[in-house]
Amino acid sequence: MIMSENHINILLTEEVLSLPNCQAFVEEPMVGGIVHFVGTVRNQTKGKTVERLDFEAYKPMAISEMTKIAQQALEKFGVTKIAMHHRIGVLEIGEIPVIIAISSPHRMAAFEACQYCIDTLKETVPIWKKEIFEDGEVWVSATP
Amino acid sequence: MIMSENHINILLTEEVLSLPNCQAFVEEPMVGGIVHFVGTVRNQTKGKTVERLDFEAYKPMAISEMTKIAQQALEKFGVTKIAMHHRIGVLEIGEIPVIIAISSPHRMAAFEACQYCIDTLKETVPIWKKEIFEDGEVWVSATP
Amino acid sequence: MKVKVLCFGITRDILGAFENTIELPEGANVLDLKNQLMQTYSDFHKLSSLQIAVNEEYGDDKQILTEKDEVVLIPPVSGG
Amino acid sequence: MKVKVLCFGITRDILGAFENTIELPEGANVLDLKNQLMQTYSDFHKLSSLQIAVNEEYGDDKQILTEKDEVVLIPPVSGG
Repeated sequence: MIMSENHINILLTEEVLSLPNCQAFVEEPMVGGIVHFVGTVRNQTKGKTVERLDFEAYKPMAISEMTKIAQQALEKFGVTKIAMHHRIGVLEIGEIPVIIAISSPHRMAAFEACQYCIDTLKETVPIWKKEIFEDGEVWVSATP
Repeated sequence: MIMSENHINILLTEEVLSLPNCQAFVEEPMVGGIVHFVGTVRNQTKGKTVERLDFEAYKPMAISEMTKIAQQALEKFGVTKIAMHHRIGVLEIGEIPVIIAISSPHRMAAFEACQYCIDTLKETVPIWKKEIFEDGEVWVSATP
Repeated sequence: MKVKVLCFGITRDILGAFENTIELPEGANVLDLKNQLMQTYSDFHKLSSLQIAVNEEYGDDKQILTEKDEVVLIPPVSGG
Repeated sequence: MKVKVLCFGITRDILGAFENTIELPEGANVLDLKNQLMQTYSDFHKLSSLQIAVNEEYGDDKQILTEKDEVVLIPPVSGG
């Protein structure tokens, strides 16, 4: 899928993510709708107060899996461009670990593709987060 | 629904819309996901080249109808905050007539509420757009 | 009675002005206004739909109009 | 043969290091590696799932390992 490369922007970084950068990448004159998913660090999980999250990634494979998901979404939903940015390192409450931006001539495809991308990212991309509580820490989803 | 007023931000303006402003309004420590819909002016409709769009609104009623939609979405989907911004006046290709931003503890509700808001806005809010072509202009959807 | 009628979108093109005064029988309702517009301006038959807002709310056909109401013609909307 | 195994997330806590050398019989496959880890470290039984990546792709149980492969333990992911 060499052709799709210009339509996909993948970023895995320790820096703060930029919503305007994602928006700018996916804008195109043929586009009528853009859908963004912005993940934010919640202050609680199952009623317990979270202090912060610590994300790590198996970087080369995380990038290749994110690229695969974006390519699948382009083909499956016929959308125009996809930006998928993920941050790693320690994130405080309210900070943004992930942004997925998708543009499309018609909005329904952009909504569906955006949900597909975030759902699949959470299932297959080798990134892990540790929830840090006042009294300890837990790798999310590691155990049943 | 006095209580919901702090959770809703409605804007109808001739100025350029700001995605960061919408993001900032809906951010909250209890929030885990934010979904934005950003409408953009397409360069074509049914294969015909569009030069620009001209939006007008019955302002007081457009604002009250947008507020109603946001209140319905808060109740129906249990989301946290909603920003709904619409621009009027002449917009060039690629410019942004509408942004709807929705935050929620869980992402599925934010996706559903965002689709509900843009679908309903396009059905009930008294805003009209005229497509301006090289050789004339047409009020969108006015005739079958 | 004389009712002031504001026109947006294509209805302004049909009536030729934003603000119009329409003569209606005392006690006329929204449906009466629609029927009178349809008779006077044949272009109304081309529209996909026509709603009437009374005092910033969508009015149903049976709503009675008065001279003090803000009456607005709402052709098919196309925001977003 | 000696296979270098990289550990992320909870698997690093279980093995105690990011980079580990695991002794496996010549011709061992992904399933053999999983079984040996389960036997050596009982904490692996607590995990919801364990996948093995070989050279940056998810490997299936029958994939044969060699000393040159980059082998990575992938406990349940939780990005986003």
